[in-house]
Amino acid sequence: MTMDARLVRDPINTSALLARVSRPSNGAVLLFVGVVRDVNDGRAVSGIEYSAYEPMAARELGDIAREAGKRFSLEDIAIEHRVGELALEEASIGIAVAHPHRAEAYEASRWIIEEVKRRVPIWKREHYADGTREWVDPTRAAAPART
Amino acid sequence: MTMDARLVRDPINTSALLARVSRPSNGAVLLFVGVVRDVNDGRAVSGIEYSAYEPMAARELGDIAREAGKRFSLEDIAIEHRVGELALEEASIGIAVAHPHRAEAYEASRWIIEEVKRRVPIWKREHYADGTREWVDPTRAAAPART
Amino acid sequence: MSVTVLLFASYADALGTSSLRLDLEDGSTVRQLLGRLRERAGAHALPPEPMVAVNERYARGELVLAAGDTVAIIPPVAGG
Amino acid sequence: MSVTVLLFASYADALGTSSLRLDLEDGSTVRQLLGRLRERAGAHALPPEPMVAVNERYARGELVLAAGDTVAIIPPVAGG
Repeated sequence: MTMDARLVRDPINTSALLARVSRPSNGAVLLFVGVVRDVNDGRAVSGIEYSAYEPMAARELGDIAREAGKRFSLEDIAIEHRVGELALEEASIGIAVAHPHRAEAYEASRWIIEEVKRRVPIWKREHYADGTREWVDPTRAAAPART
Repeated sequence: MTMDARLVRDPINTSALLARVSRPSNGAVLLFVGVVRDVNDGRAVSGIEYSAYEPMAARELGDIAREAGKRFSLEDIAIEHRVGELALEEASIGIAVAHPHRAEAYEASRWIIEEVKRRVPIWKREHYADGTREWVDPTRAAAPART
Repeated sequence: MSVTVLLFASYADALGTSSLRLDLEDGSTVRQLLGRLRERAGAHALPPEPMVAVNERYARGELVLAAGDTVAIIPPVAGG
Repeated sequence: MSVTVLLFASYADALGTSSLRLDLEDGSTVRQLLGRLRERAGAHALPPEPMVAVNERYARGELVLAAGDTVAIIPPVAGG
């Protein structure tokens, strides 16, 4: 049984995440990787910086893993969220889950990423190609006026 | 753009699958791995053998990738399905998809695995710990009388 | 006319071969081919309406076959 | 009583600090603390009801604070 959630400063090793949840009783393994995109909201992005309220963010990540475990009868979860400066195409988050059956793996993985985005105190500052930087506010980006 | 689906005899390299779909415009990458389980329907499994109607199976896999591309506006898909003899914990299928946004990645990945299970002409013979072998019939396993 | 029939997995085991030739009347359908196939030993293993592919595409029972077609009888698939 | 206030990301930028101490009357609530915080320069950047965590747990405006509590004002989160 793996119930593992942490903030990391070094690049996320997705193969290691997969290995941590693999067991012979798990027929389905699902890995979600969030990646720094080169464009957001129409602006060219050159890099990203994640900062966290670290003790609380680590605890919330752990709570999410445990809650997912209960909710989806999941025994194998490994989550890593990167903090610090990230280059384009680097992974900001890796979520590996494994379950005897695929339905639960898909539901759990999706639930986990939505919870992470909803409640883990982590903030993202985008660095733009024009040299400016800005904290990203997802509540604003979702507003129709922004389209 | 990657639209890649194939049958393979060698072990599936999940890192290579991920690399094939990664691009700086894709913020979400999802990898599904189906793994040979040690127990099925209560019987101890020691290994598995997949056989395929190979030309048709390869074409159906390609069709599924293309259809997923249209249905979910997905430009990056890599699917590998293993054939031949597999040991426990080896991957029978790897499905990597990447998309600018996660909702489409999850929906597409799930749709692809369901379509593979529904229509790709591949058969599985389980080898049991007691030395017997049996072709798996998922239509029978789903019947309530089997529980 | 002559068509090739392919059998796989449990169907190949039951009928004792993975490939055979059948001579059918011109204009025969998939369903008629299945009727002929049922005359063979071991054919009780086939369900009432097995999945069938003609020239590597899934086909319905009413499809009319042509000389040289390859007709695959597809057991329940179990990939993934 | 004295509590510690933590500010992050855009809120820290707006208020010019990531941490400060506030002296409040005993029995003050989170909402009263926010009222005091709004007296400071840059506090216009705070929304009417920002997310707040007390001692690393999300808390509502009516929560009564205790001496020594750590109150984090949480900008819209953007992890994942």
